[in-house]
Amino acid sequence: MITVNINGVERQVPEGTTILQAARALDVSIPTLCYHPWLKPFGACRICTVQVQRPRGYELLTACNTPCEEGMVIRTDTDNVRQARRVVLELMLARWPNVPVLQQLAAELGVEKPRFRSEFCDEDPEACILCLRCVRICEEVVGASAIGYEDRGIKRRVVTPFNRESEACVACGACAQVCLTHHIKFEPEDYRGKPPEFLLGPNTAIFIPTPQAVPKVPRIDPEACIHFKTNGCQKCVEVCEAKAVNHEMTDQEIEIEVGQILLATGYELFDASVMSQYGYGRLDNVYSALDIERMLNATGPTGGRVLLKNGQPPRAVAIIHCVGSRDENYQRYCSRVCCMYALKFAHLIKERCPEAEVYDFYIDMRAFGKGYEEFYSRVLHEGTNVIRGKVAEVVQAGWSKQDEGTLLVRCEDTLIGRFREIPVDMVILCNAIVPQRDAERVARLFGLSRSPDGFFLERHPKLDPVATSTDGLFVAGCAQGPKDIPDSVAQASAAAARMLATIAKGVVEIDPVRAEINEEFCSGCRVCNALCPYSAIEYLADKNVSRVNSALCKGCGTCVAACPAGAITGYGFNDRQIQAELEGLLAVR
Amino acid sequence: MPKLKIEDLARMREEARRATMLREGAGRVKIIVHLGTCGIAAGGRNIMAAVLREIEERNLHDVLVTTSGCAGLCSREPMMTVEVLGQAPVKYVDLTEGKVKEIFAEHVMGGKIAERYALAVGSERAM
Amino acid sequence: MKEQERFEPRIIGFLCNWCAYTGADLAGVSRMKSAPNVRVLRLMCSGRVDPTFVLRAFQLGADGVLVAGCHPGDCHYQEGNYKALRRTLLLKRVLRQFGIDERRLRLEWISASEGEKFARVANEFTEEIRALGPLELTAALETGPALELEEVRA
Amino acid sequence: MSKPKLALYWAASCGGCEITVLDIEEKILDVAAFFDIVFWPCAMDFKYKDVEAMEDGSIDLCLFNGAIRTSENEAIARLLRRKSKILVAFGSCACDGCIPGLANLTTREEILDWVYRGSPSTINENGVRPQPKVRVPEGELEIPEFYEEVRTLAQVVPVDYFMPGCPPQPPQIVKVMTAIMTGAQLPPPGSVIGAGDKTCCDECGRTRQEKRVKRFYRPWELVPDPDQCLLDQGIICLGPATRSGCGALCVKANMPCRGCYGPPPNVTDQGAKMISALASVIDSQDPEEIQRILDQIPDPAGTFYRFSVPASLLHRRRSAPAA
Amino acid sequence: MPYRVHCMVCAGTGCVSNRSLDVRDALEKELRKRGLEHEVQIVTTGCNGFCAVGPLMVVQPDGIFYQQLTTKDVPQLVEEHFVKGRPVQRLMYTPPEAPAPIPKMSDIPFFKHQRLIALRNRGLVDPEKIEDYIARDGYQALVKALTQMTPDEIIEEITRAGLRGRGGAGFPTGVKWRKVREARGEPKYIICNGDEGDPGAFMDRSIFESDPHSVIEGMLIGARAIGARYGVVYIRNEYPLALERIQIAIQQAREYGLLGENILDSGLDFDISVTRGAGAFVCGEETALIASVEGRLGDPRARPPYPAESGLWGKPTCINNVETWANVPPIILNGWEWYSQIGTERSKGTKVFSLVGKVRNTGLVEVPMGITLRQLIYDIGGGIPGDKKFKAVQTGGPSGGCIPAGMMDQPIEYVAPDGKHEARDYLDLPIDYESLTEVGSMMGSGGLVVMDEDTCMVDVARFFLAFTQDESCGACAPCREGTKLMLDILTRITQGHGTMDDLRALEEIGWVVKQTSLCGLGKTAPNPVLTTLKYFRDEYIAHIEAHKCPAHVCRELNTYRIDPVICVERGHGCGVCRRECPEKAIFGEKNQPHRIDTTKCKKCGVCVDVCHFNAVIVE
Repeated sequence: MITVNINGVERQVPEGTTILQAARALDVSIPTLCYHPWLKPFGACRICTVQVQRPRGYELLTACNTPCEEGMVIRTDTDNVRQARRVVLELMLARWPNVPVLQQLAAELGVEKPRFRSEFCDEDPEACILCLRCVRICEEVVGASAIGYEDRGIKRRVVTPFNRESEACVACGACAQVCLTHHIKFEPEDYRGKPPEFLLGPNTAIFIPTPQAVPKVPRIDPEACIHFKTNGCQKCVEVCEAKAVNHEMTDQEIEIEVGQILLATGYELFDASVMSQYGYGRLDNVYSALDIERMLNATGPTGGRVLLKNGQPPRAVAIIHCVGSRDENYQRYCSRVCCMYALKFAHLIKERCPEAEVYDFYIDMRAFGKGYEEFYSRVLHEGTNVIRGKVAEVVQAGWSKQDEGTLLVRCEDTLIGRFREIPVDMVILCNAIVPQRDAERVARLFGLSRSPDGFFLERHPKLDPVATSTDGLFVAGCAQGPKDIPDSVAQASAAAARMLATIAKGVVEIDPVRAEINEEFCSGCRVCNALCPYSAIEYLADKNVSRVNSALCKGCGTCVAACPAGAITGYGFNDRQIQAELEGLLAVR
Repeated sequence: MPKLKIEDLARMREEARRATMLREGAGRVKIIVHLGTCGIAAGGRNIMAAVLREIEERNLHDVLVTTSGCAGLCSREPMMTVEVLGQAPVKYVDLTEGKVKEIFAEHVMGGKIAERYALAVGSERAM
Repeated sequence: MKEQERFEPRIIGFLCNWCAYTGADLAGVSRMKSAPNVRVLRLMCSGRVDPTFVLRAFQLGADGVLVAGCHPGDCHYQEGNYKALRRTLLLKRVLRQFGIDERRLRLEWISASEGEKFARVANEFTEEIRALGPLELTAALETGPALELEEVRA
Repeated sequence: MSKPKLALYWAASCGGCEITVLDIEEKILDVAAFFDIVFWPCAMDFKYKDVEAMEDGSIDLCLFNGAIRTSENEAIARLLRRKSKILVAFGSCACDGCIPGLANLTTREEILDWVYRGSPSTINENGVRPQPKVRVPEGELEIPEFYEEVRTLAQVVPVDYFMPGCPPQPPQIVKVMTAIMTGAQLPPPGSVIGAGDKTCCDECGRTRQEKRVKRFYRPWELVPDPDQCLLDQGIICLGPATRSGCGALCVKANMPCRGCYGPPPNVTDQGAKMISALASVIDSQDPEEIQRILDQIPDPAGTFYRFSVPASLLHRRRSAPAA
Repeated sequence: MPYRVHCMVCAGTGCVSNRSLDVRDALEKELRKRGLEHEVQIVTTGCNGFCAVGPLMVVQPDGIFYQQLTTKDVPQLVEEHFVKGRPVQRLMYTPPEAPAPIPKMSDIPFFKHQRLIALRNRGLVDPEKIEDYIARDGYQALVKALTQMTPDEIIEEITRAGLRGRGGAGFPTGVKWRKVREARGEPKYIICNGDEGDPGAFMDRSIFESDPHSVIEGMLIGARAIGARYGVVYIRNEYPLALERIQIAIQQAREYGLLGENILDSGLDFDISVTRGAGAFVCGEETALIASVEGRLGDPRARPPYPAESGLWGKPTCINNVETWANVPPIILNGWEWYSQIGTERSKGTKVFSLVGKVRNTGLVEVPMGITLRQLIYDIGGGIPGDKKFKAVQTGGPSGGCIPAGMMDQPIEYVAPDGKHEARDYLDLPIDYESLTEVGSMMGSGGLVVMDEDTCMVDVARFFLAFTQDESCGACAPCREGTKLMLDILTRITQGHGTMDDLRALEEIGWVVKQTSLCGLGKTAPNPVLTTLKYFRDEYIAHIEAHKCPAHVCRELNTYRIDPVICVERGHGCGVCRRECPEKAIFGEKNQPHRIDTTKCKKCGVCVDVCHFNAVIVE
């Protein structure tokens, strides 16, 4: 500890404390501009000048970055100090007269009218006063070092390299946050890399996904969080009282032993951008069904309002059915659910934008469920125009006479037998439901085969739709094929019932046809190990024999035939039985 | 160049000094060969060459050799003046390369003036 | 060659329970006409067919052996039929070295719905074996059977 | 009390089994002491008529090695059967037919043609061939008849015990002889003695992985890893389908097992079982690729039935092989 | 054949630019022509200092000094001097007032009053040959330091000798070495600061050019004393010849094993790398220099921590000026007593000055401390050309100050012993303004610009402030904004729009910039303005109130008039000025007195230049 004297008050401070910290501990006020608690002191503005007594006179030093020395005598209220701060401030005001933070400081220090006016005077109230806090936070805390200086002396400016958008910038907004004069602004208009169909706006690095998220707790997005990029920041850790933020947590793989498995892995939406004629991902205001679900959602980015990209409500909306479904070159099957949610969209858009015109392009309206047909006729009465015809393409209106920004939906109206071209502001595509991208890997994992359309194969399409050929493995919902919510719920409860039935019974019956290895004759040659598709044969290294796990063995007998030592007997079809059958069959001429 | 030891440095210093000592004007004996027009005509150049050869053979480094214009006695050219530091300069006349060898041995090295060839002693001071 | 002395080949058919056997059953149920020469032996999978059975069949007097399993990829046990394919291909090469015409052993993929195919294969195979004539493996050892202990002792 | 009588005979075989009896080194002295060797033509000059002179069943133990190729073999086999209480098929030739048995893959005609005409080193313009009976000035000569096929001992006379191996290993012989000499309880007639119930893999110390073979190698094509199972490395080893007993001698010398100890207990046809096992572990589902892999086995019958053609289900080749 | 004559041809930048190398080539050709190439050796040396009369040559051993040589003089020179042995009078130096030329170099006043320590080998060694340096006791000081002295003894020697930094601050070198030696952290670095950003200063450059090895030997001794492992020579990229010479010297030192591992088997491992300055004046400041060497932006940073504790790469670093390092070997070789006899009680040894401006013998001089300006300007400098009246001298470049003629007899030495400028209270600012220079202390980095009556002090102040303002790094507000505002004020004054408040403003801003700036540049930038305000306040007032520039330098304040008498009598109204005047502001006929219309006159001064008869009068 070292002792210092500030304005006559003796004070013990630990080694290395700066004069500013010591003063603040004694609540002696020292004005600062470029100082910021998060940042290393730099000494750019010199406003925090104080007077330190020297053996032969005094010296004016900046309080923010001068460490206290033993027996240092510091004065913060002498004429020199006031004069120095006033003139420094006048120098800055000469250059940036209208910056509020300077004007406010001027009032404090008693500078009425700035006497000078610099040739480089900048009247902008939000001018950059070169306090360099932004450059320092970007380097010291964020670690991205995306901004720096250009030129020197009076011409020095804070810029990104070559004044172009810097790749290093992780759009964390730290610079905007510490900027004294709000010279740096942070408009979240250019989001970074969020899939369009889920979020229409950027999210901060740590956020609650949606108000109805379960569990409703904030989550860190590793792509946006700058800690993962630069090992810096961690401000959230500091401010969280519950100390609940931990950047080291990663996904954990938990192994649970179960008796039965229900595969309800759901579906994926067909990527409509492949059908370039509809312009998804290329033209503005062409959305997929899920984008619209988000938009219509009250907690969505637009708060439920149907808006175009430019923020205006649409005047005319086109809903196109069977995008990728019932189509030779994409999915041949019907996705079953699109017709009904298309009608739902039509109804909701009519409700939210009464004056908007809604066009619904369908091939066959499939309103098959309970109360569906009634809903369809209600939507018709609400004035939705339904056009029976597969849409050929969606083009930007700008190329033809109508004004810029509207889209033209071209299709063949089969009911009136004429080609039609309808101008709309927004197009909604009802994408097909396709199997999950990893369905192949999951199927192989569970030894499950897949039907030609890629969904999981049920044991029997009519008689046993929720079970699979493997006992104890069940499938429900869209993973087994496109279906809407009522059907999915029905299947789920069926599968659950089936599983509960087995659990209730407590015992699993397996039919007698099994293979078994006689360990007396088996020499552990392991020929059989690789053969079993159900990996029911395991090798016991210590006893140098293989053993069949009777629960998994289906009794196909492949290993029985293959065992070179004849050590495996296949109950029900063992060698002696078959030999006897052969003798029987061939006894008669 | 091998890494230097301290002894090497001292040895190099000696060698180098020999070459550059001349620059500081330090020297024990000063020889002036008179190369006025008449001197040159009388073969002063050979005398100069002879003197320089002598210095080279004896590897001397404290003998200053310089030239001067006509010493005025054209008839007795080629002439040279030998002045040992602190002694009166001696002018030698009607020189030949042989005489130069002798003068060098007796006067420059031996310190004794070779009267038989000398014309005058102390006529002008050069050092 | 008159009707009754005509050579009636004896063919053993190893059929897999899930596809070939069901197919054969379907052929029967659908009243399809197929040669009776194929004497069917049901196994859980074509993978269960052990080359020993085939040789045993020939040794016991069979003139031809048919192995029928599910189409590749359809096997109820995933890969059983592939094993049958590999064993048959290797066994054919050994039969050739033993002087037995490899066409006497035939491997076919018949799915549960291909009753018609089973019938066709059965007829075709019977005619083919008939052309090849009897195998007569069972003829006694060239130099007579082994003596019984008692005969020796007597 | 007279010493039990021991007879050894050497039919169609290489004689290795005769020598292996001596390989039990000093133990032969105990045998000689225990037994009265009454018939051992390979060792000393015994005559057939000596045996004929003996009473039936007077020989207590007869070790008969070699397959039955000629009429002489058959005659002596029947004779010794009649004269011996215990007849042992000693060695692979007697048990399964062994290397001489490979002749069953050709016909008698082809053999004689090749030997007396076809082989490049033979000059026999007028195609002279040996005949069972021939008249010569001194009188009529008779040589044994060369049968159409090779048969194992058990296919000619009933056999009490089988000792497989080519040749049977000295430690096994010692075990058997000691059992007999000490009057231990012998297993039921017809069973295999001098060998284990497991397969060669049981005695082989190499580590074995799950078998997935992409191609087969001939032993000379690569230097196999001494610690890895040879079949894993793509070399055809009949160990899995061969009875244990020899201590996996060949595999310990880094060469694949060829199946000389005959089929393991539950296997009737050693070759068929190996075909089934080997075909199953080929790692391919495409017929063309499978054919390409199988082409890497130049002589399947010879490889899988090297020691057991006569004992196999097909026993011998019937007619000329299909074109 | 041993050489009997050595021609020491000066190859400093000054002479080289005057084509001294062409003279050397001509000399070589001529000697070969005359068959004298084995008798006469030509040696190219570093700068001798007397740049005003370059290209120059000294013929040894006679010591004859030839100057302003041209290739045309060479044949005559060879013929006369080398063949006939008769020095050529015409080519010798004849001081302005002296009757006859002075043949011997040592008799020339420019050289006579000098005392060479840092420049001891200039003109006597070929800088590109290490053997020449070794011949003149080169590296003997290193041998003594390595074998007979411990590091502490070396530091003690330097401290007792009273050697102080020659960079301008004058910090006692011994104290600095002690601090770096005791600081924790390995490896330690020593840096030779050859940035020399002051305009008109070229002391360091000529030390590099004439005797680079003395710097290397100095750094080696410093490394031994401090325990430094690496050395960095930071040299301006604008000194190509000096850069080349120091690199050759370092390479030769490495080849001779004087740099690298286990030097002279003493266990000392030390090597020197060269870093080139990118031309920023601020990089002369030690922390900015370190940033530049580390490849970062050359901005200074707050101190503490001082480089002695955490300098290059965060390790203890000792930064000294080129001249400081060059002084170390002689001190070690001859001992501290010898050194402390030279100079004054507070400033020991000698100082190299670059004498420029309105003085006859411009060049580089090394004089003992305590010499007075009068001796410097008149005895050595040869007085003011055109016998103009001496007005003032500017020392220390943009960080130094202007010393009026009145203080000509004060001895030149360092400022107050603790090396810190004495800070004066703001209150007594206008009256007693001794804050800058205490009486008798006028030392700066070594640039000495002599100014005569024709120099306008306001313009000089503006020139230096413009320099520092442009070179300011712009990181801290006072220096960035203050220097700009002061420059604007000064520019206004030189254009005649200044007010008396401006003077007050200059002093106030100047004081704040000096007190609160982050680094040395800012702290010293106002000095030229503040000293001119102090000693030449009247000139400022003349500019403001009388709108007149006494020295007629500030053009806007001049009024141009043609003297009718001279114009007609001597010039016969020739009308040259009328034709040349770009603004067509001059009227008159042949043989008639011409007149300038002051409304149109843009005061460009062309008429003054073109009039052969000096008829145009500037008030």
